[in-house]
Amino acid sequence: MIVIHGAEVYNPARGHAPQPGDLWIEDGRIITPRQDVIPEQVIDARGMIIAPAGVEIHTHVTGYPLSLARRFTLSEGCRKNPLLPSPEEAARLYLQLGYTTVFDAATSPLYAFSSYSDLRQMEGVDRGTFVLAGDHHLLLQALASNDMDYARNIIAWLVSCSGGYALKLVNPGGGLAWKNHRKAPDLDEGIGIGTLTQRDVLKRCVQAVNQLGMPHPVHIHAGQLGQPGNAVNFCNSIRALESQRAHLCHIQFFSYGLDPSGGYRSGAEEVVRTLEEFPQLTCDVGQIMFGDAMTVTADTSALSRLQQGLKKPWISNQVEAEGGNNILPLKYAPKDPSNAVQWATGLELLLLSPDPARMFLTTDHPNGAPFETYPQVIELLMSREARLEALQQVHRAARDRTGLAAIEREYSLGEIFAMTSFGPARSLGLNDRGHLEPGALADIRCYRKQADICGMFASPEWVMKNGRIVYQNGRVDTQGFGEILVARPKWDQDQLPHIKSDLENRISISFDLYALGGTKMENTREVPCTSTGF
Amino acid sequence: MRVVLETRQDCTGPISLKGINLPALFHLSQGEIWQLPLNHLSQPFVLGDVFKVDIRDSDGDEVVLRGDTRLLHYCGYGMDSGRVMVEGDAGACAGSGMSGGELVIEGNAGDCLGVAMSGGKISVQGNTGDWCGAALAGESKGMTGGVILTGGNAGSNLGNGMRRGLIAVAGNCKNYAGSCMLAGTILCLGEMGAGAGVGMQRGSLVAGTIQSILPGFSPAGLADTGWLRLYLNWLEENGFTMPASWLEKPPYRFSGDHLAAGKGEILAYEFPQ
Amino acid sequence: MHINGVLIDDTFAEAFPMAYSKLIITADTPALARQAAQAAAGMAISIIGCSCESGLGEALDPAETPDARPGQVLWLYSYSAEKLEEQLFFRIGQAILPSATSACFNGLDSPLTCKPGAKLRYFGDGYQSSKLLEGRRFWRIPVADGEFVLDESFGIGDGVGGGNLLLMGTDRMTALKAAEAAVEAILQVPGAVAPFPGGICRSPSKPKGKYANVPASTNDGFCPTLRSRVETRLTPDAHAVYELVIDGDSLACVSAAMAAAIRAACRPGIIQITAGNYGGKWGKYHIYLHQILQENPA
Amino acid sequence: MAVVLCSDLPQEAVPAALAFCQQHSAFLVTDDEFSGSILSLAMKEAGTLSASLGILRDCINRVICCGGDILQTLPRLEKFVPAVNAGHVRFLEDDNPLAALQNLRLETGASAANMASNLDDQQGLVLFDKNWLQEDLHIAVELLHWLADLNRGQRWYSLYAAPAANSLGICNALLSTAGCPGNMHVSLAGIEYDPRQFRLHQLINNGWVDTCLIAGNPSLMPAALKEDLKKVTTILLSPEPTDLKPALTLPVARAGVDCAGTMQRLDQVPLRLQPLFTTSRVPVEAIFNSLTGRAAV
Repeated sequence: MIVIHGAEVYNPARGHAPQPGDLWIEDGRIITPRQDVIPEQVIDARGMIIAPAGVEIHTHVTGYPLSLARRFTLSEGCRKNPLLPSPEEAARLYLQLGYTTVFDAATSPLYAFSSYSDLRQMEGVDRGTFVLAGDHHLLLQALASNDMDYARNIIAWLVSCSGGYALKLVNPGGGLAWKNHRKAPDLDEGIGIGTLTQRDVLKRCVQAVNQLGMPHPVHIHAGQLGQPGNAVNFCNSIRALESQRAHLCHIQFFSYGLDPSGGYRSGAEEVVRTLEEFPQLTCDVGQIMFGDAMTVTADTSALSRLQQGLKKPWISNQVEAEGGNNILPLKYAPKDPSNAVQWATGLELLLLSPDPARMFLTTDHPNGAPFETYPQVIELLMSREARLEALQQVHRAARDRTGLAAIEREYSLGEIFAMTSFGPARSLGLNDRGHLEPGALADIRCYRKQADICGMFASPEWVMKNGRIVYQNGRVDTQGFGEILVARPKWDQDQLPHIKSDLENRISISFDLYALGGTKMENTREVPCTSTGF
Repeated sequence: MRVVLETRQDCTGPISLKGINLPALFHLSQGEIWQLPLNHLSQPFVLGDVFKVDIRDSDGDEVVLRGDTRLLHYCGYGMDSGRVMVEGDAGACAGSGMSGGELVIEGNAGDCLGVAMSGGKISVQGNTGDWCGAALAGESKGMTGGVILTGGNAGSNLGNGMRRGLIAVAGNCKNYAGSCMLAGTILCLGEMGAGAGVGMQRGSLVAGTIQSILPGFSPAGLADTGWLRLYLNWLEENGFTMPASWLEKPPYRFSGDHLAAGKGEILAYEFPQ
Repeated sequence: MHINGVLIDDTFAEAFPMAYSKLIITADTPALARQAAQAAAGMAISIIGCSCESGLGEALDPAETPDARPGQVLWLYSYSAEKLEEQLFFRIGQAILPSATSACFNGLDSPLTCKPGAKLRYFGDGYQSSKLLEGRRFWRIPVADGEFVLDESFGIGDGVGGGNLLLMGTDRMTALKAAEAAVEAILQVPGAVAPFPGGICRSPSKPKGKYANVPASTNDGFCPTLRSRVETRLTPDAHAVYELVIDGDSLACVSAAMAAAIRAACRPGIIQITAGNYGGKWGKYHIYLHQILQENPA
Repeated sequence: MAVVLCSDLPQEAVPAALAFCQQHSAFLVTDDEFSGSILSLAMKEAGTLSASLGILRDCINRVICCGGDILQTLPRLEKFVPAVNAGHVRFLEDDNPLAALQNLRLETGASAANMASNLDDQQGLVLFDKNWLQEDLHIAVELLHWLADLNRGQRWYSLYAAPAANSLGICNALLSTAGCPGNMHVSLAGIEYDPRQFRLHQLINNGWVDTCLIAGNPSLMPAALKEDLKKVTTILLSPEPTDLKPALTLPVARAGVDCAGTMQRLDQVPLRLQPLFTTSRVPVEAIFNSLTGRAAV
């Protein structure tokens, strides 16, 4: 039994204001304070800030695409590249930032074993991965024939056999179009299988996943990523979900207006206004920060467009019956007008969004910036002064073509914790974390109160996982902690021969070896699905 | 001041001098030098375990390495001033990252001599290994300034990715001299191996004889270029003896590599027809 | 003071600070190098008319030039560094670049430099390239007999211009012979230049004149034909005057050259040697003839 | 000490070997450098397009094989790529691959058109193997540049026909655990990567190592390297006897026969192999783990 004494406790489940009081912990969980016993250990936390540990909802730290990306950073001392830490290092670095739950955003089922072997190495944090299926041939085929029962089974089977936690859609149909030398389909354009459109795929997949009762709804990467003027299409995509629950990822890359010059301007207001109509949606922002970045995405259409503009080497790997893995190194420059607008748009989205528990901070690591820049972003959110100073350092397009300069809002600490812990945990369906109510996991971060916001968030005083301090004074202890979180939605075993014959017609690998190949995953925890029937 | 570091008899195995700025030794006492940490692969040592240290007054500032110097790697790593003298063979990566001063190697030098150097002068009386004046592994930019003079032969990938500066070799060099060169000058009085200048964007390769010309290069006739006279004259002043034939007739010029920027040139006095 | 019976006037020459640079022009043969240098020196007679004064220096052996070819030294003087850069650009581009087999190098180490090569390189139309040797950048401009190589930067020195002597003779031929001997003596002094044709000027000038837009006009006091109309500076038996104008890389150099010139010019038939000044109001340096003769013994 | 990971090992061996190297400050190298350092460095410079075999099987109608031995390396090639069977295959063989590739790049426009006639949906595959790369980075870079040129017209994919069972798996596992594909010095202070200094023959000839621990069957090693190995003490952890004469041999289990293991296919798709028999042999990673554990005590 441990008591954390004397701190300012932020419990996002009870609003944004701090509460004084002691926090009691037993067997790795938070309990109601007891009067009748003497605790074994009292942690003196006077002058400290206590909050639930961070929950990362969208990052890229595992799997085959990351191996490809590492090929692009080979040089002496390559291990120190903050963009591409090894999975083991990534887990450490997240712990040092106060995050104890990390979700990798994409696994291609065919390469699922690569992701699993990387996840295994991420000791110290709870982690999981989302399964890519926006271009999965079997799924699209089922959706095209409007056989929703079969589509649900395929989704459930794909997520289970890949060891995933949720379903991810990346510009549905875009990969298929690229393989066939076509431009990526618009929302209401046929994707090349029957009369199926991207709108249909989004709508039906979201419906199917919600019917399966998976803990995290569909994780959506929409169409037209990175194109000036794509905010219109994005808002239409949001409406296409028809008020169903879903998560939209790195929406900064979809929130651009079209400047009369043909370049970027911010479309943040329009996007935020549209999101307000649909309170069941959650988003993460995908903030960019200036400096080196590495594009790691399954969206071949968007990346090939970028690559043709930059004329830089890229690695593009197409996966049979699925999407692709694409890698392109990038650098965001403060004096580049496009990059400056992108940077300001992300901040604008965060600042305009009224509910921090629905719009989360991510950098789409390593696409926008390494996750180690979170403290810097938080500082920009919490201090208008810092924001205006930063605005002076970047191209004036950030002032002229976005509304950032006029925004006066400053996030409070409580809002930051809601944004980085409570919101993502709730969106992920993890009710046991992101707050400090009795029964919650004792995943806690502790900061020493100070004026330097960036410095405070960059170096927590200590971080606790399951009631044990795993990071303190620069030392990380990851041994034996953390589980791989999986969802295993129910699916009809009778459909197996059907799926098997369909799949074997499409791929070059035997069904038995597909995805994890029947490997028993170790050290997993299944988060239950709450299906309410179809 | 003259600091002499002489290896002890019982010294075996490779020793990395990375992390020791040799010119900075002039500001240290004998005891302080003795206590400097050394990297013997990864086991920690101090300098005094491996070297006898002798400090003498002299006219110029000079660090002398002597004894069994064959396995001393990273001699003169990152040096920016002064003079470092290796009385014998040097190991790998000598003079890598140096930005000034002078490094003299009386014997042969190992691989990766002067990798990523940005200034200063390296003179080798014997041969040099592969990747002399080249880029760090995985980087595209090689040496960005300075001079490397070699009395003997050079290995392969001489001046790979070189951006600026001069490498002169009195003997022959192996394959892929000037590969992926960005600019600069490589001069080889003897024979240059195959694949010379592959992927070069700008810059000049000068060879007495060249083994083969890649298809990315096109013949551009005899070239009596003034800059070459300038360089040859400068090299003669720095102790190189030019073959008589070089001064009599102009070299043949090939421009390329057309598969890169194509602004480079190979000047050869003899080449396969 | 008299030397060989020639009266040396106790006066001073008025000299001015000038910026100068030293060019080393090389070519395949000494004649080609000299020709290129001469072309570049063309009409750089007086700063009054062309903002530049120049003169050829010594011919160089291959061992003395940067590219081991025969060379020729050329000195250029102008009144400011900016003007000099303009003249270098103009003269290298117009005269030296077109000269067969030529190359043009800087011959003066100086902390102050100008970069005519940085502009001249555009003659290469994008095909120019450069070489950097020991911190010195050379531009390679493709031309039809190979490449024109020139230094990017040229050193600029603080020189002295306007050192002058006036030789009065009993007749034209006598005065001229003395002047020619004097020029020969001047050119023996390293760094000294006599910019006028053959080093000799027959039209000494004074600043301004009767007409408003004339910067300089004939120095009437020395014109024999004006003897009765103006206040003459001529002695009754003097019938011809030649002026020697000397630029040099230092005051000492100009003084030495002037002293050598006086000694060489003191021949029979020369009556008086004097120097031009404007009352000491214009020039920074005053070179007293008697003083320099003492300082530079024969 | 140097640890050599041979490419018939399953990728599970990698983290164990890495931990062992870290404890002993050892060099870690692989026997197939082409799938590791050389190809990685070349990809960094030129990029590449690749695809899994199912796509190649379905939509490739032209194949270029760089190196004549490719059919020996991949005897079942036509199963994967039917275009080979249909005769739409061209073999590039040359004594001087670099010059041949430069020629190809110079005429890329023409050759791409020849290769893929005029149909828009034509897609090609370039397969290359170790013989063609001939131990050199420049050839690999030139090859990938040529592919990038080809890709400006039609779409051309590429695959490296690795000569051993799991070259690509070892390489990818190293990339994700260590951040670099072999040629590294692993110590508690961190990992130092240098594909030039830390090649096995350099390590031996420069006197950086005195012992080599070879894990797996070193059949892929060039003869010259085997000669070099005679200069140092060798310890072999191999499933079968080899022509090396090591100071010590420990027989180990073979993935897919005595133990489970993950190997990667030509297109880097991971395959889980299950054991056929139950034997007393232990997998390599178990040996590494116990060696690491013992030293810790």
